[in-house]
Amino acid sequence: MAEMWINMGPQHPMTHGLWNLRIKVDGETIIDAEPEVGYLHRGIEKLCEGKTYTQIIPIADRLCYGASLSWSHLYCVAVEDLLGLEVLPRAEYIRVAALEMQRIASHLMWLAAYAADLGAMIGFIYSMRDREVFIDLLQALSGSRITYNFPRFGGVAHDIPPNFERDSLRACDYMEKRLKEYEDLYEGSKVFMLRNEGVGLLKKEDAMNLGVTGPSLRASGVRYDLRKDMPYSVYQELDFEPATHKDGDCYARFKVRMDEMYESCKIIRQAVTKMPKGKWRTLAPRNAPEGTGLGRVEDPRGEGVMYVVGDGTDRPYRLKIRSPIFVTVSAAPKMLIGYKIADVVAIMGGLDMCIGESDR
Amino acid sequence: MNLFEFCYGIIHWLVDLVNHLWYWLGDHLPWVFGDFFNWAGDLAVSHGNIALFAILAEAVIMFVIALVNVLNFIWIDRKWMGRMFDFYGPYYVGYRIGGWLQNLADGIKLFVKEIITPAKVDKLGFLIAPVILVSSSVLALSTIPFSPRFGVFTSDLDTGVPAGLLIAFAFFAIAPFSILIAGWSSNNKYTLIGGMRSAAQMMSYEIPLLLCVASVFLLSGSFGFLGVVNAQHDIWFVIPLFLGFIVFITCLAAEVEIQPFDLPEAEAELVEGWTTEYGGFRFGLFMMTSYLRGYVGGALATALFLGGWQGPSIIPDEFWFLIKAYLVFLIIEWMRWSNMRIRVDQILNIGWKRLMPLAMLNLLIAAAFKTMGWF
Amino acid sequence: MRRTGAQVYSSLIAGKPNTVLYPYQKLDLPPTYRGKHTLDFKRCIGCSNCVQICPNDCMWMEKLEDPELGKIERPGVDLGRCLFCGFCVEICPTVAIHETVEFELADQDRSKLRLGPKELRDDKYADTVKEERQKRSLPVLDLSKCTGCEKCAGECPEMCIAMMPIEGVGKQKPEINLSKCTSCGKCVIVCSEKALTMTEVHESYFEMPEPKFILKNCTGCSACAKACPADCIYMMDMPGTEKVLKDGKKGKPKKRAVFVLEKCVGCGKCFRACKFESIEMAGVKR
Amino acid sequence: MAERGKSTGRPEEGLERAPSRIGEDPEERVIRALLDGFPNTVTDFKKLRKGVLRAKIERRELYKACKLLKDSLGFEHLSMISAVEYDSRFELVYHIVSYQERLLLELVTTTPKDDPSVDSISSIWGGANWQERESYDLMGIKFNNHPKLERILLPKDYVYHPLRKDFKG
Repeated sequence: MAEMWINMGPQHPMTHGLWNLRIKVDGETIIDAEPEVGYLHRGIEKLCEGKTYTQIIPIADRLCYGASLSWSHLYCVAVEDLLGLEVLPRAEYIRVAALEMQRIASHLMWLAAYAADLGAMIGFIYSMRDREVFIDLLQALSGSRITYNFPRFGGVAHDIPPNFERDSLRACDYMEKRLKEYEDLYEGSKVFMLRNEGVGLLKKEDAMNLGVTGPSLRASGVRYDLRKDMPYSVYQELDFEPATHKDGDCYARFKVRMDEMYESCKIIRQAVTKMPKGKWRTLAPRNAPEGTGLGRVEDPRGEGVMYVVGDGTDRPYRLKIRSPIFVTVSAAPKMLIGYKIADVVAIMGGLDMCIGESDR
Repeated sequence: MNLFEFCYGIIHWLVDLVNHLWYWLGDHLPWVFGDFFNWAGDLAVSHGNIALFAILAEAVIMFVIALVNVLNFIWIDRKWMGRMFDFYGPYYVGYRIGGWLQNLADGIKLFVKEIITPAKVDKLGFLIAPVILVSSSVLALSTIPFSPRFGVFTSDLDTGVPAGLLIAFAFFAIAPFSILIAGWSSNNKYTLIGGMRSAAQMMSYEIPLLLCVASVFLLSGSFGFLGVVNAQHDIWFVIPLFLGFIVFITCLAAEVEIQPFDLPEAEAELVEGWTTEYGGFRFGLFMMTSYLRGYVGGALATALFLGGWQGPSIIPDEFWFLIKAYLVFLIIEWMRWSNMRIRVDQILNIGWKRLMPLAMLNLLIAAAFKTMGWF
Repeated sequence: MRRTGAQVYSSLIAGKPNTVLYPYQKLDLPPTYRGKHTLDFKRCIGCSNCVQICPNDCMWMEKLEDPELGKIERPGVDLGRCLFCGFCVEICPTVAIHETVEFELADQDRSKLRLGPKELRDDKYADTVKEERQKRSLPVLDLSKCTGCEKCAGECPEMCIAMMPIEGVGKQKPEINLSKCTSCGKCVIVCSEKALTMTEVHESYFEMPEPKFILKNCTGCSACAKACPADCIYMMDMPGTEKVLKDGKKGKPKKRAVFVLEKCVGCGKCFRACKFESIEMAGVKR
Repeated sequence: MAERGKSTGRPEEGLERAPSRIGEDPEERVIRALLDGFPNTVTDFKKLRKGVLRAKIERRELYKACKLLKDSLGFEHLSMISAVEYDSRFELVYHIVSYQERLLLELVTTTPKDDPSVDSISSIWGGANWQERESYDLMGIKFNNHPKLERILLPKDYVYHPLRKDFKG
């Protein structure tokens, strides 16, 4: 077969959103690739310049449908840095518990999409079902299913509901049991291993150079987790290990995310049992001083950074959002070239694409 | 009494009813066309004519049964999937019969959709590909009898289509041709890749499939359904040829293009593969055909390895045959819903490097059994 | 192998469908769920804080004539644009607006999603909700009754009441530092004019802009006092500013607005009502 | 499978952190190295909190400074490039991270409004490529020697740079 360019996207089952991957194939082998993003650009950075600081929290939720809590939390971290506001200790623990629940929910959604990409409908259904457990917990906590609007400057919106500790401990036990079953389901499947091992290799140097962050970076053998290495919130008081793997292929990325879910269960357990008593919300200032604030957290997809410039009014002068997926996608050609068309879904699925945050 | 005799009797009775008119006309209008009416009546009642119409009636009956079976298959597939995935499956349409009418509703929906022919397709190929696919599958169906009495026969002593299994496999193997036509004529890169993959895959899986069938032929000494099934009177071939059965089921899954081997329509990377450009009822035909082929495959596996219609006579033979075919289908579906899709180079590796030697080994085992004189 | 067997058993034989048969089985929603809004007309003071905080501009104020409450202003919600963020509930100073667990709001007609205040009205709902925001009893000043006698300031054990002179009027008014107040109620008991009353006030999490009064621009038109939803602006005579009329008699003295900022909800209505730029509010749009 | 199950959450062999190349106090070392290399152009050094530094640099020395940071100071990761518009200048803020030392350096450079251009650093950090394209797209800052300076989020034929303050709707 002759060489040809194929547009995978903007409407394609592989894309999980609205972006376009142009690949040049020779037969079934990829010889060139070129991602194109921007189909979902909503101008959130410009939009935020016209809203007050409080009003941006629900908008920051809309950055990513899979992990909205991480983004509103990131925004609150950035603005707290700008305001110089201390967060209440109880609120920090509630935040950490909620964030890790969000991380598990996000990873389960990734697992669902990944399984569906590889053709296993059963993985999709099982993961989405188990995600529901954590979505229900977050719904009881914040009052909404997907876009929580939960963190506030210096605290959180609500106290934990009654029985929350019991329910979250139960959910963690259930999740660990289910994770073992997933490992049986995926790693016990010869087909899964055939599709994943040695596919989409990303070397350590390339991963660091191309700005790949989060689970994909840790799968390439770099042990760097912002929760551990630049702790923000109360992560330094909790006991956990960032998951790493040295291979840098699709299986490593899968494994890192699975291990992260175990670690998240551990963190949730510690957070809900160690939670101190006290207030969970304070009066937040209306106007921010002149200056800059930087928030930098470990999003489920990588390193999320927000940079807020305040000018003394109640609206931010400039809000810059660093999306981990936006940078990770630019490294896609490095992973794709040399593999087959069928590997595109495994490689791009393994990166956990979320176009809402990438295009902003 | 077999199905032919039954149809023959009914046609004969109908012809007799009508012939009263011809002979009455011949009696009362002798001066105009008397001879002609008498001749027409004699022709209608002749053996050849009635036999022809009886065979047509048989074909219609078998076709209707097959279509009802396809509806059943889709329903079973969905319910089975729901059982495995812990949800209900079809539920509301036909609530009292377990959602069975959902497939009919889907069919009606597909039927009333607009039939779109994209502007830049090759019109002839685009139109003819579904026709070839459906007709070849239905023809393969016509050769399969449900019991020694229920099938498409040509006389009351007949044993079905001569060398029926060979013909069934011949029709079964036409499909890649039509898929290649569909993929090429749709003028789309995805369909083209899908068609090419389909051709490569079917070509490489046809050989182990037929080698397994050859081992059965070797043991039974017959090419026809009745001969093969009667040879399994004492022991089903699945026991001596267990290896062959496994290889056969695997190849069947690849032939029918279901989950671990559904590369030609791989949803995630090729959108819908070679069916991407087909919409509405044409897509419905493709979907129905895939289940039809699943049914044919299940029936073939039943006849070849599972003793056909043989079983304790608590229930009629025909139902034994259907139950076994459904079981084979369920096994295939189990593979389908719990497996992932395999890559194109790996599928060819498995076909040529694993299944082919296993099929050869199976043939060797069959030959050994035959040489020992056990069969 | 045993685990696999147990999984096959639990999935295929013992497993129950997880589906919620939605229209027939209802979802189990937590009480914090954010759905359709309700509005308690009696609690609502029409301050329009909810309209200002709304990130999507989906609320508006509507003037109505109520048989019980007279001429009032109440908010309406366009559910077609609503984000269900819940800020309107959180900012409401009198906890009049709530979000219920009702989420089946879809309609064929877009205009039916615009719910005016009358459609939102549900005066009973607010009493059934357990508020998360804590209440405090605080002394609230009615300046029209106050004589400036300093008794309350002397009685307060926390020293949180300070008597501040009102410029141009020649009177004093008590200013209460609410953050230090312990709700002991001694100032209320000691007040002979009953100008101070204990009122339940809900905790607020939002810092609101405060009006800044500029005396030299004030003409005493009392537009701000009429606009204020929380009754915290009082018009007081300024002695010594009377104009001498032609017949030598003294006319009416000039008035000025006096703010009791403890009651202010920061809505900015006075700022918008003032045509003479004698009220400034930072960060509020006109 | 069982062995793989055991490795849950534990770092693999050989992944241990390499010994520090720079010295005892990495922040001091970074400051000294930058000040030694660029004595006149690097100004306003400030330690914001533990592990976070801020410095200002003139734009003509930006490429060399980044080269130094990457090659000899071990800053492997470019986190973010943000462009901020002020009344009289554009500010480009580079957040650069050292994985080994757990340092974050906020490198601020300014360009005048009439000539918004700096040297591209996408040849040093590959991750800068798309971020520079984004800054060009939304803020209109030109990056010299960029391999493919095109619009990335907005359509190719768009003429405005929407994050500038003078852009209205």
